[in-house]
Amino acid sequence: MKERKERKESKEREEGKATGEGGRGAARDALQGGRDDPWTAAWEVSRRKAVAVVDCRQEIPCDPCETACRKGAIRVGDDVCALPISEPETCDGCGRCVALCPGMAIYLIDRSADGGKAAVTVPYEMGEEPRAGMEARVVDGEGKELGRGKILEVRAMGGAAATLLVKVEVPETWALKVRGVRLRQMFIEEPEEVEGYRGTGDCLICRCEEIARAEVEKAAGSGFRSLAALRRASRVGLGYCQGRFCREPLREELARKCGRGVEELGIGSPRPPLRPVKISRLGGGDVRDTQF
Amino acid sequence: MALPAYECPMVVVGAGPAGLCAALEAAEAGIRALVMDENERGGGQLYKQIHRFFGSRHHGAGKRGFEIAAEMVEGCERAGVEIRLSSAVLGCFPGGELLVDGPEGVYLLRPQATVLATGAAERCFPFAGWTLPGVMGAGAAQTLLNVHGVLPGKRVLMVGAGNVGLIVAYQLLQAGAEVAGVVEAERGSRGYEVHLQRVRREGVPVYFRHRLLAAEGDEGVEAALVESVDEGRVRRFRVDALCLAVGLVPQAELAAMRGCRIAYADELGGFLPWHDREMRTSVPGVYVAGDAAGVEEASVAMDEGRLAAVAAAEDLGALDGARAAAKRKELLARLEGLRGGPTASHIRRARARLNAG
Amino acid sequence: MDLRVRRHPVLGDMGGGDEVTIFVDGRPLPARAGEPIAAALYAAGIRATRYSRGKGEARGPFCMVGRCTECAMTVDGIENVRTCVTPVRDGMRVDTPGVRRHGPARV
Amino acid sequence: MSEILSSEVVIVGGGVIGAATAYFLCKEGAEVMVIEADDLASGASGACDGFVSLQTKMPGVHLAMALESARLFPSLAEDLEVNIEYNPCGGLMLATSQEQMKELRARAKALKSGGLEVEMLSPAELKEYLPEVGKGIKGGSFCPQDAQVNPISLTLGLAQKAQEMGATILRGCQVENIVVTNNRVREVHTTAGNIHSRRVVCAAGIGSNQIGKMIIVDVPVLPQRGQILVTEQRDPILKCLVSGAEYLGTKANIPELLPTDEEAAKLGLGFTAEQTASGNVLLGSTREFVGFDSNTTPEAMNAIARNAMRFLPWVEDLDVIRSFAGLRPCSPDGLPILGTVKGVKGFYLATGHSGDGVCLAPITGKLLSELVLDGETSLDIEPFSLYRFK
Repeated sequence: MKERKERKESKEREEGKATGEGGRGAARDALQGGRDDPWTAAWEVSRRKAVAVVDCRQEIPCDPCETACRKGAIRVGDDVCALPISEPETCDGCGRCVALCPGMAIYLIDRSADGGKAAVTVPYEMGEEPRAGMEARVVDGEGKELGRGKILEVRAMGGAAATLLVKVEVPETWALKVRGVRLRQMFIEEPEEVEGYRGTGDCLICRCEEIARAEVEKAAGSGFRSLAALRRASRVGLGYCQGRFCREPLREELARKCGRGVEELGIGSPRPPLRPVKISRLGGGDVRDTQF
Repeated sequence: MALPAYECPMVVVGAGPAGLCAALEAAEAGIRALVMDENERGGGQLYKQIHRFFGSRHHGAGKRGFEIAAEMVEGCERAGVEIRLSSAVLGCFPGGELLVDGPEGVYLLRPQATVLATGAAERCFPFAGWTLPGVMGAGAAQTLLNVHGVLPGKRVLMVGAGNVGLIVAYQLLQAGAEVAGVVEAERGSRGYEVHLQRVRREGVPVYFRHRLLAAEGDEGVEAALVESVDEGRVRRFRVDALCLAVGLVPQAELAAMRGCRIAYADELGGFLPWHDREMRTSVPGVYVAGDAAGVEEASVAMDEGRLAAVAAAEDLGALDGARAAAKRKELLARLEGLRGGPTASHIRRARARLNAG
Repeated sequence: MDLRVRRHPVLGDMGGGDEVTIFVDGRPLPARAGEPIAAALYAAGIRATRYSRGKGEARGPFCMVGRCTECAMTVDGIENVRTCVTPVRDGMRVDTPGVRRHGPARV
Repeated sequence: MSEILSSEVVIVGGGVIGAATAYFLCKEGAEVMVIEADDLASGASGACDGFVSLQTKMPGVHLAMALESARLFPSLAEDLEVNIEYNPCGGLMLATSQEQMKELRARAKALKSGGLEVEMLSPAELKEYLPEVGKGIKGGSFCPQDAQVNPISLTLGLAQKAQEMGATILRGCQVENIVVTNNRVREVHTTAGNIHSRRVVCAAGIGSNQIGKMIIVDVPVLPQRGQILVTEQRDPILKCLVSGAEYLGTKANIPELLPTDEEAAKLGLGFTAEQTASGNVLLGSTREFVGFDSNTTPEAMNAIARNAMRFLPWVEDLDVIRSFAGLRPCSPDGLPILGTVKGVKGFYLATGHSGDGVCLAPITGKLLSELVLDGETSLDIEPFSLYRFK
């Protein structure tokens, strides 16, 4: 059955159809404007040599792939948000872009070996150490396990705190789907169902003074109109942290209660000191003589 | 004896990307800035970031956060910028003085120009059990993990699938923790797709349209109750840590104390010191940059820091109008580029509103 | 419980060195030199740093940057020391302030 | 068209004086409306310490009034639903020189003859009240009748009780004009509408001058800034109120008790310390005339902290978590301005308490209620008349 699925995907590929989420179709969709589909080209070139596949689909401000490539095979251009364009023919498969892409969204594919196998190189930054010869779980972009693959090679690239490049051998049909290798299987326990949950709906809002939301609501309901007034009425935000953690939720609560916008309530009048300071320090006048 | 007070041309509050870039740019204009930071190390939030950064070559993109921080600190040293660490600015007064608590004692600074690059603070939201040990900000978890080498828990639930939540979830995995899931009330992530993909690749389930109801436990978190918004189904996740990544709030207190006009922009984190495109606040001689001027990316903070320094240098007479204009043009173009993509449309909207008044 | 990270794929060797000893409520606890008290405690699974003044609930580090004050403990006799921004010193005495009265009820 | 409202009595100001006046008027069955421009206790009443201090009062009518007021506190603590944290803890005033001791001794004598219990203590005898005092402390006076209260709770408690008895409280409502015809108050124009009323009490604190102008009366009240430091919460460490003789010196302008240090003199610095029910220690304070600027200043924060260590060296370990400043409504002689005004019937002044507002609120409220409803008071308030200044 697995084989049949792979055959089907292989057929789709030949027909130029999308190969699933994160596949060529998605890239083509993102790359509008009559530019060449780099995936198609990469796919072809990968028959001869290792080549980078740039799976960058969101126009975010980012260009390290361009500077990473010493061959000039990846271009972002003046618009830092533009999607990168790669030239598979120019790519020498060095893997620097794979290591330096902040999104970890570049891979090398190499189909030059025969026998229906492809070597895919993915970036890796997890704790379990990959070594050549090991078996790893191979996953797609959604984290779905495609199966197992043999690690062919592990190398480090990208500065002092390097990223590992893990080359894994997979069936050729997975070549464009593999997005990562996993060495650890997390024990993700299924969360248990809780029947008939009825919370009180109440909780502390001011951690320091231990004042519950209900108390704040009560004070707000009795007409206090500002954060300062609410503080006076309930001591909310007057504790050790000076409201640094309850200010925002309180303002939202009060705004809701008074039917006003948060912005109308204002930021208040913060007073020094912004951090606790010992009397001995605040009152000290002896400062070591320093040059300013 | 009264508080010692020192005159100086320029003080930058905050040694994060915005503050350090402001100091570097000021140094280029010949102004020796004094950078104050309450932390033991310079670099601000970059210091605890271990992932490679987005942005362009001008922002150190492709390098890891802590590497960029180290480079900027080194750059400051080379440029003769003094960074005063473990120095908290306790107040900023209408007269312009800054009250500092540092290793030298408590003293006053009287700068001609002040750049407020105080960054942002983690937003939090109250829920039943949020005071339990083991519930913490995602940023707090990140500090614990990447700076101190301690896991916040063995099994963690992340609340919020924005960039911070996704990045920290990934970093939890890197350090060896299990992430039981990422819970997000919205239909999709506000963060970058690549971050989402990375977390998913490691097998972490991301629960969209789910919200956190409560944390349970006695001496610390033992479980979290999560509800699916659409079905009303409640489930219990057994975890020993709960990280909150529900947004950041600009730290605008110093600006407010100083008397700067405060504006509001939901898209930028809430209240922030009003500023013009050149990063001048409503108070002459006071400038703002980075997350304190509205929460955005580190790369934006860097260019904003430089812009603020250009404005300060120009106002101090250290940079003539033509040179200032040229520098500004380049920086504004760069910022426009950083804010160009579809993920920044809300930022552009808020900025346009802010600039309009 | 041991929550220390010893080797990290990016940060490398994070050092397991427990070079100093602090005394938490009288009991010795190894700690890494220079790390904040709260980190040393957390690493050993000690998450409750104090019991709240009113309800006597357990509280622990929440912001790790010295802002929330939830990690404030009594250090060498001085009350309300923010342990997330105070480094350990050999022989330091750290005491948990407050009295435990109850934890929040299980929902 | 704005709404037409009416009330038997309108009180301008939702501070402790306005709230107390409303409370006592309501107790007598009057119909009361309180108009507050901001919110309850948003002025001086919300930015002060909780001293109910008797030994700082001037012997004579001032002390007599304070003694009457002090007697009312226990019953208020009983009657109000809000916990006003009333604590009859006594108060200690410390001297830093023999000259100050001499002056305190002379004052103690005068206060005693006015009916106040005051006892002089040697440095050794101070130990009973304080674990440790500064090396320069030469002794002090202790008044067991001094007490402490939470001024905000007091204000809110009085207002709430008044409300329960029928008072209306308009928050965020500003007085725009007071209409006087035929020498009588007729109407109060406010941002919430016009209010028909034949009796208006001005309890507007530092806003009293502004209100007075509306009826062409000069009310000589100036804002005087008092800065206070708030420390972290601690288990009880202060058994009673503590102040320094210089506090009294700057308050009552007693030359012998003024601070000698130039900077302290400039700030009007006088030491006060109290620990509130929540455990915070409040350290004060300054007396500065800087207009309506209610910011705290680094100079004062530093001076207060330094001064506090002079008196109680052990406060050095306390963390300051906040500072605040209140603007006290100050009259030229530091005594309240109470009573009617010439030529305008139905207008009453209850202002200018000059830092004694909390202490004198109950008696002020009671006397004003008597004045408004009966036209006469159980205590002679002539010495507090507006016209004493001319």
